[in-house]
Amino acid sequence: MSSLDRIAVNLIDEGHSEMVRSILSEVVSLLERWVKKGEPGQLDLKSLPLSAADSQLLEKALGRGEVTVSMDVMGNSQMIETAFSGVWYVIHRDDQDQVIVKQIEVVDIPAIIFPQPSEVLSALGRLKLEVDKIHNN
Amino acid sequence: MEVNELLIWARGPAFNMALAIFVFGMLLRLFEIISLGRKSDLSAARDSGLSGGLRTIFSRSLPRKTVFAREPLRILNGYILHIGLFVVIFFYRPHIELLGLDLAGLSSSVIDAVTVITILSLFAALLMRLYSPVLQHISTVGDYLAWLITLLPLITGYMAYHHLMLDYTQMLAYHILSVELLLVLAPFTKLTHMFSFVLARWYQGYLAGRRGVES
Amino acid sequence: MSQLKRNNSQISETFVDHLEQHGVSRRGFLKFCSSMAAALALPTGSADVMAEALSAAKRPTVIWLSFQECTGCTESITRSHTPTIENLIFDFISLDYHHTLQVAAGHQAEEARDMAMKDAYGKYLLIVDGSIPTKDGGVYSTIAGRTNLSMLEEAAAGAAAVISVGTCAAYGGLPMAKPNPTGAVAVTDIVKDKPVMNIPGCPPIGLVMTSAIAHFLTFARLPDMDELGRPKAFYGDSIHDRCYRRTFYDQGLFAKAFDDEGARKGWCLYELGCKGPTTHNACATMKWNEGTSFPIESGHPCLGCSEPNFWDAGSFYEALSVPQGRVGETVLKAAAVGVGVGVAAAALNRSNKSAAVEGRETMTVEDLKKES
Amino acid sequence: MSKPSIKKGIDFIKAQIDAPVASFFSSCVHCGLCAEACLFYTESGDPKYTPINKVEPMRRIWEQEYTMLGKLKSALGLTKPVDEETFKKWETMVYDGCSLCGRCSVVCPVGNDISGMVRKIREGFAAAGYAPPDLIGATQRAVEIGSPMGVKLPAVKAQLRHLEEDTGLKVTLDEKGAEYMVLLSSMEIMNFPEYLEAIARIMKQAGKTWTIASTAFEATNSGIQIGVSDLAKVIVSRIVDAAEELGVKTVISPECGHAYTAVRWEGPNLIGRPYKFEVKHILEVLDEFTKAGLIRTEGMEESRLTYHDPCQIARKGGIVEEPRRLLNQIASNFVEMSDAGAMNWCCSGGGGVSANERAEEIKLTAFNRKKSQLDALKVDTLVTACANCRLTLEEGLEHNGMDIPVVGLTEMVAEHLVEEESVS
Repeated sequence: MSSLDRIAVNLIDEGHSEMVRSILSEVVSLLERWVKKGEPGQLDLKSLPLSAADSQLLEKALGRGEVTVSMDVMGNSQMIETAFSGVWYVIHRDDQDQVIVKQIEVVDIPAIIFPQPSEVLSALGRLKLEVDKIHNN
Repeated sequence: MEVNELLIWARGPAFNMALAIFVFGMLLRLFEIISLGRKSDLSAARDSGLSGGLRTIFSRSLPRKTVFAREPLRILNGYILHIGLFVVIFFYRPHIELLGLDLAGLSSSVIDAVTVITILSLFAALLMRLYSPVLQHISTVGDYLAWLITLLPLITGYMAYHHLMLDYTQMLAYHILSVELLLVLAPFTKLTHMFSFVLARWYQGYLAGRRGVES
Repeated sequence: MSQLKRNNSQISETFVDHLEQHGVSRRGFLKFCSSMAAALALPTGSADVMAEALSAAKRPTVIWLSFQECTGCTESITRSHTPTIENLIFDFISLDYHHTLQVAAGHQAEEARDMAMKDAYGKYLLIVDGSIPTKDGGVYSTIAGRTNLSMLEEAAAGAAAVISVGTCAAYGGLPMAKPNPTGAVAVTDIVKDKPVMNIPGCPPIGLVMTSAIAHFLTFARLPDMDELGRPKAFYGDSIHDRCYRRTFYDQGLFAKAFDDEGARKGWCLYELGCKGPTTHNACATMKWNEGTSFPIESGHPCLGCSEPNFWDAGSFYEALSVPQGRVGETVLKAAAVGVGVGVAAAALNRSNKSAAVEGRETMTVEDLKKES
Repeated sequence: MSKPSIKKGIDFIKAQIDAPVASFFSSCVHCGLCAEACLFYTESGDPKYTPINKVEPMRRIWEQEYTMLGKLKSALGLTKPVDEETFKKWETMVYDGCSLCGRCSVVCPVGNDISGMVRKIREGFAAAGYAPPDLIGATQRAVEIGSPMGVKLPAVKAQLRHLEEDTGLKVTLDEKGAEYMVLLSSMEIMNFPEYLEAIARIMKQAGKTWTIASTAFEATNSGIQIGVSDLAKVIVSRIVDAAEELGVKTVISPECGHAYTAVRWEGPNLIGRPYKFEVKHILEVLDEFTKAGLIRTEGMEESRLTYHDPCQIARKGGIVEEPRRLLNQIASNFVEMSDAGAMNWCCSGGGGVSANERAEEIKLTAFNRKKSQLDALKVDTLVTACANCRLTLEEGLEHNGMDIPVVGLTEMVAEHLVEEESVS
């Protein structure tokens, strides 16, 4: 793309796998807490100095589950279930497609997915209006 | 003084001041020594004083078997201490930069380990000084002062690197200041031996060389 | 920043109303709260607390004063071309005075400031960028004939909290660099009786300010700060500790020139003068230019721009361990003095010794006996 | 001419301090290793015998007189003065507790010549009036009579007469133009006359001309031991004058350690000019004769024997290989002591200790080092090349009930000498 690409970047993965190990054991304890006490947990990945190799390693370790929720709200968001039920990757991007939040959430379903009662209520109103419109036509 | 100011002061004016005192002091000591003169030896030389002097400057770095057998720990500890200091001073990259040398340097983990070993060796030296009857008898306040000012840069350097107790910037400032304390006091404590040992070994080696005896 | 001059009636609007007006959904709002909570490193669940508090938050009055500065801080904070989620808060706040951004000018602008201060006395947030000249009565920087100093004193008196944006406001910055011709000082040198938060950096990261305002609106106080008045969440770690090149430092692998093998391999920039070890900021994790990179990632050593006195800390391109000042000259001078005093001491020693040698009487056998 | 005084003592020490001494004190790190080399410490366990501690008064004077820092410290009252108390306290460390063996000087990691400094500090102690009475007496006899043991010329003449009667070998006194001038030590004249006979036989065999000077037959130099250079000079001058008067080529220093140091190394410096003749130790001469084929030996000592290196001859004199070459020619069961050669342990009586009655106890304590060395070796005979060592060893062995004869190497060589009828 540009001359910058010619600069060789070596990804060093030894040494930092230590970091991945400690993240994983943190996830274990969060999941334990969720199972025993029902308290949801979060782990912010963005503030950790993870190298690209570390991220890959972590993703590999957690794997992919069955559910992926994609959301378009002021930029794209993705809630990806890992191979371990109750453990989610939550990635929020802004409208520039920059990652603003990248975290692991330990919960049945990330709260942001649920609609608000007030929104459901207003949806009901809007839907009725819509149906009326059709009927009237 | 705010820590960054302290660091700037330590890296700048304080360092220059300390270095100036070090250079001044060491030169003064050198002049004080040399000025006392030495009568030329009129006896017929059996061998060369020059080569004897030069040889002894190096040969004295090795211990005599007979004394080593009596005090192996003290002597080994001396080696560990001196080699340790040498390695951490001259083979740590930031120090190499400071000294403007062209050395490869060692990895931080190696320096880290050597630092710990050197600190332990200093404590071993302290214990020996405190508990050996001979060392008790001949030790002075100056010995403990020299011990302390040698220890401080090692401890502060180690703590700065590992972010122990204080913020890195602050600890780095203290580390540099502790080195400056060492520089300031070195010419006025037994630490002058860092240079004067060459003279001492030379003088004795010269004498021994002329007589054709081992030294 | 769309509306710089609002009338007072709009001040009662809540954040949720504001979002609705702008077509932002509840999920969008939660997403914003998550990002703020993550940025501030708040504990789990804080996003919900924030969402609740912000929903009901009233539009705050914000007064922005610019003193001896370069406008780089404003540039940094308003850098986005299109509104982003981070900018939600800027859109919401009532920025009643910012003389770079406001439409109003001259007396009209000053009146707006006076009015805002009066209306929200004790409640408004005061943001300052730039240092304050104090020499010669502060004449080196004035706005509408008033010195920065008096303007700050007046504005600070009615502020709920003050945020010093940029290294100049936080620590004096480049105007304070030796010999500091204008007698520039930091905000905290003037404002002593209000909570002041420093967001240093030249320029600072925009998100830090956004999150700080969000925090202020949520908890009615500024975030946790370190002893230099910086929010811990962003300035708690040094660049060095969070640097992806740290591993090279530990291995002793350093670039020694900007174009050498080490530089190409992305080795540590310590020896090229990187001040990362003594610099506290979030550059290494938050990055710059829409998250593209940060200086070290682009191959340039950290200058330490968010630290006090970085401007007087010697060469940007000399390693932290390299002493500053004319060391060679110092050594030469000290050596000259050492030689001078040494020669004097030597002369003294020689005369002292020759006195002892010459004054020495020849010993005879009789002299050996004490009772002679 | 003035009475001894503390001030005089300090001034004398001041005059002794030179650049080497200053460099030694500047370099000392108080590591204490010198103690481990000193038999007075190792055998007594008393840390006051740590060699560097023995010269502490000199260090104080150096610091206070010759360093800016010391002067500053003195002004602030931070230095310890050197006073009567100091001299009193250190006298026994400087004389009784040091044989000037020089082991400390060889082991010091920074290269300090500590025994050299003890030699120097004695100048001040003697001048201050703090020298052992026995050494004062010996020095007085050496200067006034010509020998520390009071041996006079008639005694030498008597020995020469005995020699002639016993062996028919005639020694001419004061023979001008002789190649060698032989020196003797008092002890050899009084206690070990075998030495003289051995020399006579060897010289005859080697075909060398030699003589004894009637004005300078005594090799020992009490001035060196007590530490009075002026008197040491008087004593050594006799030898120099006689040797140059007789025009000999070589002066042979006898089997005596400190005599060799006095004549060979200190002498020219005491008189302030190089000699016009050479000085050799008898072992060097014997080694030369053997190498040159001038003398030959026959037969082998079969008893198990070892060689005690006299400090002044080996460690401080550089004569280490010569005695071994000689011994290996005449002994089939020669074994080395531990630390033999340049690191050998002192007999405990050097440096004036054996002449100092007061030091008897510490000397016998220090002798334990030699005792344990010998115990480990189990030899039948002990060979050495210093009359003072020999006497000290004999006394020490007797004290410890050990029955090992001590023999001079020169005599032993003479015993095995192949004596061919001279052609003349």
